[in-house]
Amino acid sequence: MTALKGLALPVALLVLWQLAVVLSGMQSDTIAAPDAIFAALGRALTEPAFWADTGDTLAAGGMGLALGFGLGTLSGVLFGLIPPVGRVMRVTVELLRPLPAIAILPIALLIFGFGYRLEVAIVAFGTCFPVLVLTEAAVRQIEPRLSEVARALALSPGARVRKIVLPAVLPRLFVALRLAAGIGLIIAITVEIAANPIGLGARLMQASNSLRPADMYATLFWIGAIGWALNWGMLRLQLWLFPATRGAAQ
Amino acid sequence: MLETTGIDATKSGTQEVLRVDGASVRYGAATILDGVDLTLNRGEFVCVIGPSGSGKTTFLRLLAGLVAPAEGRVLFRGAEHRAPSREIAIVFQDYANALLPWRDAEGNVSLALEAAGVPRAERAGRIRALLSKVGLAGSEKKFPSEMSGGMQQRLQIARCLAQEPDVLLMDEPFGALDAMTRQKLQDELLGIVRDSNVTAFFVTHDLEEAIYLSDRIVALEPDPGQVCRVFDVTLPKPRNQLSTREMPEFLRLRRELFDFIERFEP
Amino acid sequence: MLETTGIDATKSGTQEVLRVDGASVRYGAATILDGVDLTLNRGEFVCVIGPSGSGKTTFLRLLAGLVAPAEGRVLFRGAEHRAPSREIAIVFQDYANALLPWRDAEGNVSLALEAAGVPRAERAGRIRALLSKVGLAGSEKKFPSEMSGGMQQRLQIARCLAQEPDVLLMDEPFGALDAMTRQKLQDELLGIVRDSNVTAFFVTHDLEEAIYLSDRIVALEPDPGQVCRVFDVTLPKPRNQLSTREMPEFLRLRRELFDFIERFEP
Amino acid sequence: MRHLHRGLWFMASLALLVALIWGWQVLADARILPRAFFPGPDRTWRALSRGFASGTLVADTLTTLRRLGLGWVLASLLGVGLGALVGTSKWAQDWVAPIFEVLRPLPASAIAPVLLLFLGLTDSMILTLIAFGALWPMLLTTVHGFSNIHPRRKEVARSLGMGRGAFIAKIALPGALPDIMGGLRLGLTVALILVVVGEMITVQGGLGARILLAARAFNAAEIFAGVALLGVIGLVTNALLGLVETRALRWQRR
Amino acid sequence: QERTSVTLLYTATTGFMTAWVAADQGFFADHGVDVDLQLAQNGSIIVAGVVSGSAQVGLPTPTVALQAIENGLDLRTFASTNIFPETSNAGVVVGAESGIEAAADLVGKTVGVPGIGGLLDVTMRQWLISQGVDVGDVNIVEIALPQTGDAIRAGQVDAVASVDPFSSRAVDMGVGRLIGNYLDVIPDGSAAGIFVTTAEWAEEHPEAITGMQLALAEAADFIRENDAEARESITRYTTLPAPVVANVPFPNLGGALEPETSLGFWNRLALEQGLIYELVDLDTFVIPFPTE
Ligand SMILES: Nc1ncnc2c1ncn2[C@@H]1O[C@H](COP(=O)(O)OP(=O)(O)OP(=O)(O)O)[C@@H](O)[C@H]1O
Ligand SMILES: Nc1ncnc2c1ncn2[C@@H]1O[C@H](COP(=O)(O)OP(=O)(O)OP(=O)(O)O)[C@@H](O)[C@H]1O
Ligand SMILES: [Mg+2]
Ligand SMILES: [Mg+2]
Repeated sequence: MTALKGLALPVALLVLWQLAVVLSGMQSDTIAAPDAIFAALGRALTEPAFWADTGDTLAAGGMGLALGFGLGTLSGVLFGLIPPVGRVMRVTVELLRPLPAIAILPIALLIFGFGYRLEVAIVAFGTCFPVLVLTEAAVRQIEPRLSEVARALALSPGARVRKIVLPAVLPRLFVALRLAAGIGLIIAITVEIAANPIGLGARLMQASNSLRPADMYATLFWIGAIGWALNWGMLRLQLWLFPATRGAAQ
Repeated sequence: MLETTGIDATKSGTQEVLRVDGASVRYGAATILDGVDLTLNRGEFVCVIGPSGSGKTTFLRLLAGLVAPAEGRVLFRGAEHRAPSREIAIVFQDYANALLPWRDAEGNVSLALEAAGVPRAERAGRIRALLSKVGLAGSEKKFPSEMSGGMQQRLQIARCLAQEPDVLLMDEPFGALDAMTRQKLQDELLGIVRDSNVTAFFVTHDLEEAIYLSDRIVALEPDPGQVCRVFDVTLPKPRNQLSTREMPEFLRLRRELFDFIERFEP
Repeated sequence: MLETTGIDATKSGTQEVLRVDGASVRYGAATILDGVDLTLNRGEFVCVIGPSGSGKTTFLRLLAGLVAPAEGRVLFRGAEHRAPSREIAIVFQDYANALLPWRDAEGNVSLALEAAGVPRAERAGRIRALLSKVGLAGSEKKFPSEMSGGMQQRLQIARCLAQEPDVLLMDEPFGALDAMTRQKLQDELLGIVRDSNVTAFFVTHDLEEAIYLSDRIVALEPDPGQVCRVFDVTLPKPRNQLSTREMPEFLRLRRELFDFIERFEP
Repeated sequence: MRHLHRGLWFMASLALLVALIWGWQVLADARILPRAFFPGPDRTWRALSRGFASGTLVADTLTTLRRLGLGWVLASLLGVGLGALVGTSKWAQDWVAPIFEVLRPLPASAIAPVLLLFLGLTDSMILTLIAFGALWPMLLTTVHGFSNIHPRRKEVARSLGMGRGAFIAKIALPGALPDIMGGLRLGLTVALILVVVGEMITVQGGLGARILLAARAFNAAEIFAGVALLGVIGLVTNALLGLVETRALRWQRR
Repeated sequence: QERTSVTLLYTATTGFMTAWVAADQGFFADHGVDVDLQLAQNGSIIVAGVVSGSAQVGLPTPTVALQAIENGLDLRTFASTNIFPETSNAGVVVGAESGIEAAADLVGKTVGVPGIGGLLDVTMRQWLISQGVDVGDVNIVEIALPQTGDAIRAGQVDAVASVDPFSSRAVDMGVGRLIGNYLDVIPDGSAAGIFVTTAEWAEEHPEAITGMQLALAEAADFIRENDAEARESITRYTTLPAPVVANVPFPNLGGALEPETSLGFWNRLALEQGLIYELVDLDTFVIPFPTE
């Protein structure tokens, strides 16, 4: 039932779109009607090359995300736990953090060339800093009483991170991961659109360059579907990982 | 083992565990504790009373090493003591925040055992024993959010006992408990202190509780917090909920404490 | 104004405010309260006692309209009552969570006035009066995180009084207070109930407190929670901290309650 | 005392940055980094001062700043507003939230061609791009903040008879503020990225267009100059936001 | 004979068809070079791909390569793809009802180009200058070529410096009209695209370069004789719809580079428009075809 409600609005929009295209009798190199798009998507789904492109984007984006998220959490936890480190790195991080990943593309291209390495590097750069900031904030906001409990029990730094810090920040780390996954996908696709001749972004660009708008929107929809599935999967994971949230209803 | 300020530590005699020397605590510009002195000896039970906001919790945090004195010193076994140690267990006043919401009762007690490096195989048994000691048998799998206030506080006490500390600092630990549970836990606590020769520092606002438990009662005066009187409790041991509370000495002390504290009516 | 179960509400006589009819509360499969009956009349002071985990807090939440009964009904002024109302103020047991940490003391009290639509100009004066009534004059600008436990609880009480409610539901409100502050607030509370004809429902684990305050004491039995006895308190009013507590009737009741509660030793 | 403390840390942090830049210069001088695409700080600085002297860099910076500010404010209002709606309304959660979940992962840069079609090579196209892309962090964190409000506070609101508006304004929003502030910061970062992407797509002035043209001409010093300016813009805007945050979250310090 | 592997970066422009045909028909392989053709998303990244080693050979436009050299990248070129004059429809497309008739009417208007600083852009500017228009009075913006028709219809731009198939399509749709072929300003014989590699790679693989040069010459001959096979290659590499490809006119095929004839015009143009600050030494840049 809930799922149906969720579908209502998107479906209504699609119908409107189809009607608009049909009624205006539009012929264009950049706009296509939903029925043509779904037909194109159906065709693409039977092509091995389409799945290879999907695999490329997911692999490059995934590796970049893993690297960026790993670096981000590690340094975030470190910065949060040992405030002096965070403070000393502050200006450097604040200067590097907002740098648009896409602005370093020209330079990264000269260094890494095309292929996985380029994409992994840029996705890692783009996801690392948001994760760092969120993790550091989450670590700082741990209930101070819990930190005192950890100190009173003289937990080793490792145990402190494993038993107090991580469980306390995990829910927020998950928000960070979901966000970073979204950002990672965006960056991966953007890199592919702008330069890297692999993956779904390149397919999108090729479709647009060779005047196949239906293919272009089909790819766009597919990217949206992937992002959505990613997010959905992570929500499941969260419920499975944190059974302790079940008592929070009271 | 009654009140003594002996500094000399010999095996058989009074053995100094914690000592506060003219310590002051400030938060920003506000002075919360001003020039406090106190010595806690091994196996001794000291209660702290004082009006709300007089600095009892702050005093406890000072002993725990959770706040550093702006002046003076805190010595633990003769050495300056600035960070908490596993030998000193703390029962916090705000129990709700001191428990890990993502661990159930067992898991919360287990935390202390894990910290002490107790092998996994041993833990289960000890956890069960501790939980039943504080009357939580049967609630092993409950998460803090599924427990009543009193149950949460008892869970925190169980975790502190799991630490097998030398010093037990408790901040109004029985504040959320009903009279019966409270009396039962008071006796349980006295037994533990006696058997394992633990030093207990106990914040309470219940005067009768203070008398029943203590070897010594420290009274704090507010604005800024200062030790303004120390009462020695010479009631015989072991104590008994019915007979001890009826002794003339008990009633005398109760009256004395009451008169004392009445001066600070807000 | 003593215990009556009269349903008929006439202006001069006993006037029923809240009524619980055979209500049960469940959390999932667990039955917490089972077939509870109670009637609260206007201006009446009812205390609830019972061992830890017996369902006192749950009972209060039921009266507040915060949980719905799985069976039976709760009536507020004769009408089914399923959602909280501004006329019913609640002092929560976990005061730390019930305050807004981003508002200072003034701001927290102000919240109730804002909700009631009190014009800005009036608020400041009323806030100051309320804060000094609970002994927090001078702490107007402190944030909850800068207050001791007792101060936070008093702040919550001030906010509830600001609501000018018809019914005051309090969950161990004085649990974190020292004896003196506690006695002062007890008298303050009795005065408020008398003057404004408020109905008070008061959860406590302090038997003497229950006797001192009540017109009626409800004792809860655990597993599952049930009203197992009601004690009428016929001590004269106004009450006095010294003389009332020495009356034979007081001592008799105390013994009776104690014997009652002892049955549930965990 | 506390201010002095903070100032010292800031200086230390700045010193670290200077040391890093100096290390870069050393590497560049030693020709360990290829000169053609790794100009040292000296050449970057020269490109910067040349740009400032001619005034074009100032104009581009101001253009980027204006777009960034407008786009970010737009995204914040939308994000926090929609987040509050979804966070407090069962209805919105059922009917509207799913479409957010579908739209969110769409790469903003990929919808740029569609936006171009409807809005042309205009400021409003860049602003819409920013709003669409930077909205999500704020929306997500707001929803998260709202859903993490302690149940006791909801009960307080109910027992005080607060309406939805008062609940949002007095309890939910301030309570979710730490989360929202995090979202605002993140949104600012995303907005900066999208300003650059938008400017690169439209080539309508601004630092993004400048970097793009420099990249096409293989002028590495100018790329670095542009990137350095972007870094400074990010640093300064974030510091301003940080000031607002410490003020707004005063109560959190314990 | 030792074999060399080469990755070759191209964009989907029909001008590059000699390379496609040489690969499809095995001419490269015949000369000991295994060529792997790789599509680049846009022309501006081709040089970067070559410099970073992702590809050994790329097909940029001459102006791009000259700018790269100006900025310290050491490049070599060994062949041209196609040469001017262009056979296909290229031209400034304006709205069908816009009333713009000549270059002078573009003053104060917005003109779209596929890439600012790119070949079409600088040439269009040169055309404007040759028609007596001050370039500063025209607002030049970037648009993607596939949007030629849509952008004009939506009023985003008043004109587009476009090429086929996009310009024909805009005209066929009734959206636009051609007002002149700006590519006319380019002297005949100038290269439209060139085969570029790094100096380092060129020095290490002289025989591979010779091999590719010979293969390209063979491919040009082949295209002149075998129309159908050539169009097949175009369909494969541009992924354009087959009916579109059937109507595409073949470009003027290039091959050997003469420094002054092929690149001299671009060298001076780049200097005049401030893309480079001094003329590039073309004799070092160009590796001539083997003299048989
Ligand atoms: N973080 C803080 N910042 C500023 N003042 C503080 C802070 N913590 C406590 N105080 C102040 O210190 C004084 C003593 O607080 P403390 O918590 O030690 O009192 P207490 O004796 O434990 O009171 P209670 O019995 O109510 O728990 C109070 O006046 C309080 O306002
Ligand atoms: N959210 C919940 N889910 C499951 N069980 C709960 C929940 N909340 C309370 N309980 C259970 O309900 C019972 C009664 O709890 P309640 O908080 O009403 O007790 P109480 O009488 O107020 O105890 P105390 O004096 O310790 O505060 C307890 O056994 C507790 O474990
Ligand atoms: Mg305290
Ligand atoms: Mg309770």
